[in-house]
Amino acid sequence: MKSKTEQINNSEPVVAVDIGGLILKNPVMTASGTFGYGKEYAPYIDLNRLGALIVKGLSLEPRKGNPPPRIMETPCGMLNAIGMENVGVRAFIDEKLPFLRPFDVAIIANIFGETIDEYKKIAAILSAAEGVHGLEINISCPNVKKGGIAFGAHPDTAYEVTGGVKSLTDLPVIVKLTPNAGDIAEIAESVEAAGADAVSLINTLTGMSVDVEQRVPHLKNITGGLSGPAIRPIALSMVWEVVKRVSIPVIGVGGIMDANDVLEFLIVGARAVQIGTASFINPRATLDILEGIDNYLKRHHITDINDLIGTLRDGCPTS
Amino acid sequence: MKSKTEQINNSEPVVAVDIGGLILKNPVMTASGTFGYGKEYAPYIDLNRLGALIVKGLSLEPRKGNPPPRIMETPCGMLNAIGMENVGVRAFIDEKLPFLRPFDVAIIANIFGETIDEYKKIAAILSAAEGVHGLEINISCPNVKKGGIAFGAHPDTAYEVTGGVKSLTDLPVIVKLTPNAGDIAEIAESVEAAGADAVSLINTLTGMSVDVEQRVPHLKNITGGLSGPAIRPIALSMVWEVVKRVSIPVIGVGGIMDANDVLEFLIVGARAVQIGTASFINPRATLDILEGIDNYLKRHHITDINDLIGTLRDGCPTS
Amino acid sequence: MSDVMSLLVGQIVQNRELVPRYFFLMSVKLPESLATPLPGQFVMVRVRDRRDLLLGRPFSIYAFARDKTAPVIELLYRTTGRGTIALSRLKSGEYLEILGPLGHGFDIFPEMKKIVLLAGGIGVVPLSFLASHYRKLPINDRLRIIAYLGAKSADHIVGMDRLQETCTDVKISTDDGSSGYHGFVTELLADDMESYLHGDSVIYACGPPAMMKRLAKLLGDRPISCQVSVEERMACGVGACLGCAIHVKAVGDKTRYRRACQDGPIFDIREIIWN
Amino acid sequence: MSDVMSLLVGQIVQNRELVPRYFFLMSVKLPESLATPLPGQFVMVRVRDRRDLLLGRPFSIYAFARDKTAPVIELLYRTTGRGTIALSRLKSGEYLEILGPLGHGFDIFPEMKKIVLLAGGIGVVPLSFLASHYRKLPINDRLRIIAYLGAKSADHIVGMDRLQETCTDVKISTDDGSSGYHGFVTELLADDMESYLHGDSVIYACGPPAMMKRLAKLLGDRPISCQVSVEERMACGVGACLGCAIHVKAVGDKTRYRRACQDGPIFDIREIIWN
Ligand SMILES: Cc1cc2nc3c(=O)[nH]c(=O)nc-3n(C[C@H](O)[C@H](O)[C@H](O)COP(=O)(O)OP(=O)(O)OC[C@H]3O[C@@H](n4cnc5c(N)ncnc54)[C@H](O)[C@@H]3O)c2cc1C
Ligand SMILES: Cc1cc2nc3c(=O)[nH]c(=O)nc-3n(C[C@H](O)[C@H](O)[C@H](O)COP(=O)(O)OP(=O)(O)OC[C@H]3O[C@@H](n4cnc5c(N)ncnc54)[C@H](O)[C@@H]3O)c2cc1C
Ligand SMILES: Cc1cc2nc3c(=O)[nH]c(=O)nc-3n(C[C@H](O)[C@H](O)[C@H](O)COP(=O)(O)O)c2cc1C
Ligand SMILES: Cc1cc2nc3c(=O)[nH]c(=O)nc-3n(C[C@H](O)[C@H](O)[C@H](O)COP(=O)(O)O)c2cc1C
Ligand code: FES
Ligand code: FES
Repeated sequence: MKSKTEQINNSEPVVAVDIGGLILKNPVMTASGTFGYGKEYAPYIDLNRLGALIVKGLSLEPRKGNPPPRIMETPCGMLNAIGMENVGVRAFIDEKLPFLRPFDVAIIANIFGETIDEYKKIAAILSAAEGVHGLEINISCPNVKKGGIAFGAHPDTAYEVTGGVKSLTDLPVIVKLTPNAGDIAEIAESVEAAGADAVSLINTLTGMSVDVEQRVPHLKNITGGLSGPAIRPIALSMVWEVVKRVSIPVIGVGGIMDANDVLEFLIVGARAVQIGTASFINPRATLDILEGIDNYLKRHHITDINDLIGTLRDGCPTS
Repeated sequence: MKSKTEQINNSEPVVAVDIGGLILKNPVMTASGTFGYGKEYAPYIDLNRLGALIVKGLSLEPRKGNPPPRIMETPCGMLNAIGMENVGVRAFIDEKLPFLRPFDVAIIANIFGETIDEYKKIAAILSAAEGVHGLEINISCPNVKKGGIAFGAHPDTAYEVTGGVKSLTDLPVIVKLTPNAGDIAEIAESVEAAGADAVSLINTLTGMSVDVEQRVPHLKNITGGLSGPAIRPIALSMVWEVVKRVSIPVIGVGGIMDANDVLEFLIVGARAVQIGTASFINPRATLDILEGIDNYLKRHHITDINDLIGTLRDGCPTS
Repeated sequence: MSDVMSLLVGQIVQNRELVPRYFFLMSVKLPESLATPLPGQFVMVRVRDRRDLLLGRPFSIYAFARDKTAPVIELLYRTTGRGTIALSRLKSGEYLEILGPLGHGFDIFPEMKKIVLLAGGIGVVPLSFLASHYRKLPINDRLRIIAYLGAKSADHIVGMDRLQETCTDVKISTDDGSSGYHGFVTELLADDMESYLHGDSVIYACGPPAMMKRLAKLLGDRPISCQVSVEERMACGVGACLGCAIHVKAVGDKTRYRRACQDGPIFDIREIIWN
Repeated sequence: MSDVMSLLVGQIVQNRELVPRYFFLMSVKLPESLATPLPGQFVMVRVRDRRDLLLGRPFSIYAFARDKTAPVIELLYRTTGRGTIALSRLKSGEYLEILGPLGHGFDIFPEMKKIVLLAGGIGVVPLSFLASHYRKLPINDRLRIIAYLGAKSADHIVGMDRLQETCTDVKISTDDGSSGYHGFVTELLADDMESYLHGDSVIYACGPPAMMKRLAKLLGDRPISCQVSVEERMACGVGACLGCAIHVKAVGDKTRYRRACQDGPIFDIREIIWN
């Protein structure tokens, strides 16, 4: 027995996961908007070691973004209202993608539009580009044609965007869900029906903070998106709701700071995770997390991470 | 000029507010479920100094509550799944209310039921009791007749409960809104139309946390309600949304720890606030907050707190 | 207002590592307004300004003294998570927020001749305070205090020194046999049980749930009373949040929940439903 | 892997109150792998284990030395909110998380004869480091460094001692006239402006937005270049989050945002749109 244990301890556990046909080396991705276009963090970590690299959200045309202040710290969290600043999909392909191509890492482009047509155009452009391995559709953005309510707020619009993008690409399509909708699991079911290969959740929660001395919002945009450890319990419970309702892979996002947090998501049923705000605090967060996961798997004699996913037991901790 | 400033500095600012006809000494209430039946905190603070005291949620019959563990700490927050344990409305009147009657403080009973009929019965019983000054309806509870979806999740069920209670009581009725609904402002409009005298928000957000060593949820109930500073930015932005849509008073709840936090809610437009989790951390939190508000009003030469409410300016902080 | 209870600011006098990265002994100086704690009572402890460690952590009182300058309480704690690790890093001179003493203490039976203490690991804390309390009673002369102290292994035994000062006898057991009896501390007690069933003894216990459950089984309905100090997660510590539910027997076949903080943390072992 | 940058753990050597509850001087010992910082560069500083103070706080580097044992950086900071107050409470021996040096430093013009520094309050920090950098250049002999230092009042003047060591002349202004010139520091500079317009001078400035705006107006299109260090809230410090947007002029009439962290924090004053 002892020699077997030792053997397990010495061999590296399998950590590869399958996200709708896209095989990732490991389940740790960077969250869109928190890792720039990849290059910004290249001096800090070996990008080859990531499960996937998701870039800043791309629109059809370049966007200038919101006036500052754009961010504010809150208890165990932060608000941001970047306003979707990005170089636009074409400049991304011409100026940013060449840097990323040599890396042996799955590159996933996060995209958003104001109309379904825009989403489709961006998807088509990216599908024709070499070196993009998947698309993540951000449906938290306001649908200008439907009175500015987010695509992700209603099952029907979420269905339409997903179907529209799927019809134009062969790349695996992840749909990123917003927590600011009523029943997130309902939206998840709807995008699954529309052909989504996976869902990722959660995007930021709408939040606000005020400078009481000057009686002005801390953000010029008044409200912003809340991220960071503060939202982790909410993200985890939403992932738990969604895994019970869909059969496509679910990617957990929200407030993950360390390996322990990742394990919570995996145990609840997430197939992979995204690390957002944590990279700001520690550029090496993703890799530190990978090491932590590895230690855990070895300590628990789990030889394949897929055997851990969705293994939440009933009952309560015994101490 | 100087003498006038001094005069203002020396006289006590007016802090009384009007919540649907109920005049509160000051805008600081205790949040339901976080202050017991009042007696628990009587050794720590002079209850007479509170704006209002909202007691633990009451049901028609006594409720045993959930099995433990019922609580867990999360980053800058806590999860609870008390399971609505309470003595029941009749025992409240017989055993708890007599202790509270001698105090010169507005007593508000928080109530919940599984059917509209239950809400109405509780409201009728409390309205006949001496010493209850207002009702707060918790509509976050599952409606057993409609498949267990919370009354507060849909404008129509929220309307029905509110209307039902209003038809049976002359007491001011506050409807407490849940953040786990899609569009909280829509629900607010609906309960306003049904005759609510005020709305309070937010109740806790659904959250979860997992013990990764044992792979079990930290709460026996699996999910629980998230409260504490972590949720403050979310609560504040929801209050901001709601004040723009209704004309009845809005009561801000969620993550308030100190006077600064209260001022954020007032400036955004809340007429009053409720202090929840903060009382656990410091039993005197409500009174410390009152002192902080007083200092602020004096420092800013505001003679009546009502002149501060809803005075958020556009623009951004200058430094 | 001096009889109104409130959150106190305590200053750390000493915070010493007893067993490396495991057990720590802390003494905290508190304001005069601190009520004199009874054995079995606890305090909620918070690190100042740490909003991330939101809730107070409950700790039994290990010792209390009202020295010339101010009241001082001692805590003996084990580092298990973020809160206790943060505590263990604090240095003397730093400040804590302390609420308490809270809950009910152990019932004291001055008519008894033998006081039996059963401690599992860190469970020694309230029992050690209790032993010194009994020693200060006028009945001291005829009082035998016998302590049974269980630990994982020899290097995890904590609280021995004090017990040896106050107890007539201290018996040790370790799970791995590295010191004293090899096995569970309840088995050690079981061997002596007969001698405590003559109406002149009372048992006080504190330890992990598994130990408590064994003890409950061992006692059954033998004629001896037994009080235990229980642990459950707490938010308020004062009975308001209902977070710290303990499953107990009620009238007839019924069961109900009681609050570990306000209705406890001391209960009759036979009241509790161990699961 | 030694040329890979990473989050460093620094140990506080000293954390001294210069002006009570207002200005603090901290020196931090860092690992050998710290890249040599340039004047104008900054670091993101975090208190370890403080999840409530989630984001790093940006601070300009005040001084740098690579002593026998390890590199040491000095920070000079003002307590304004939760983060800086938490920093001010740390004692020597405690640990910090430090990311940096980040951003671009000031451009150095070795051909210039007069280096003009305009500092408002805590804005002295990067300028003081810059002055000592210029003094170490071989051109030192013919170099005049003139510092204009503005503060609220005499007791809020900070950084004087170092400037007096490195500068040819240090001119003071206070808003209340309690020391030096009575008025804004930009007015003090305005009086001397003519003497700097002969192509042999460069202005470096750092201070509150109001000062910067006045300076921009004062300079207009006079023939002198001016570099400023700007402040904006930051999350990542490395150019990834786009949180630290600075409004700048772009081609034609257009404007755009640049990142204070990665594209700055040093900018040409004429590039920035002050509002
Ligand atoms: C009445 C009482 C007396 C106690 N006396 C002592 C003592 O004298 N010495 C000692 O070392 N420990 C004692 N404990 C246990 C101590 O409270 C926990 O070890 C401590 O709260 C763990 O905090 P943490 O942040 O390190 O752990 P984490 O697991 O990170 O804490 C997370 C949350 O769970 C709670 N929690 C975790 N474990 C326990 C536990 N066993 N009991 C209650 N809450 C828990 C914490 O308070 C916190 O809210 C006592 C508990 C109770 C209820
Ligand atoms: C490049 C750069 C260099 C700086 N150098 C120095 C220096 O040498 N000495 C010094 O005292 N200060 C310096 N500052 C300002 C310093 O970063 C802030 O005073 C500090 O972040 C305030 O943190 P806080 O938690 O005390 O304040 P809070 O107001 O509680 O902070 C809340 C949030 O706002 C941010 N914030 C608040 N004020 C500022 C500000 N003025 N600039 C940027 N972010 C802010 C904080 O980082 C935090 O994320 C510099 C800022 C920048 C951008
Ligand atoms: C500064 C910032 C920018 C973001 N930009 C995007 C974006 O462009 N597209 C997107 O889908 N999500 C964006 N997000 C959301 C994150 O990808 C992630 O869903 C969220 O931050 C929650 O994860 P975290 O708590 O780990 O940060 C952004 C988040 C932050 C903090
Ligand atoms: C332990 C606990 C019990 C609660 N019980 C109730 C309740 O019975 N009825 C209710 O309407 N809200 C209840 N709440 C919600 C609070 O009243 C409040 O809305 C929420 O905690 C957010 O405020 P906070 O962040 O200040 O705690 C409870 C909250 C907690 C933490
Ligand atoms: S801890 Fe709140 S009731 Fe016991
Ligand atoms: S701070 Fe993140 S881009 Fe500048």
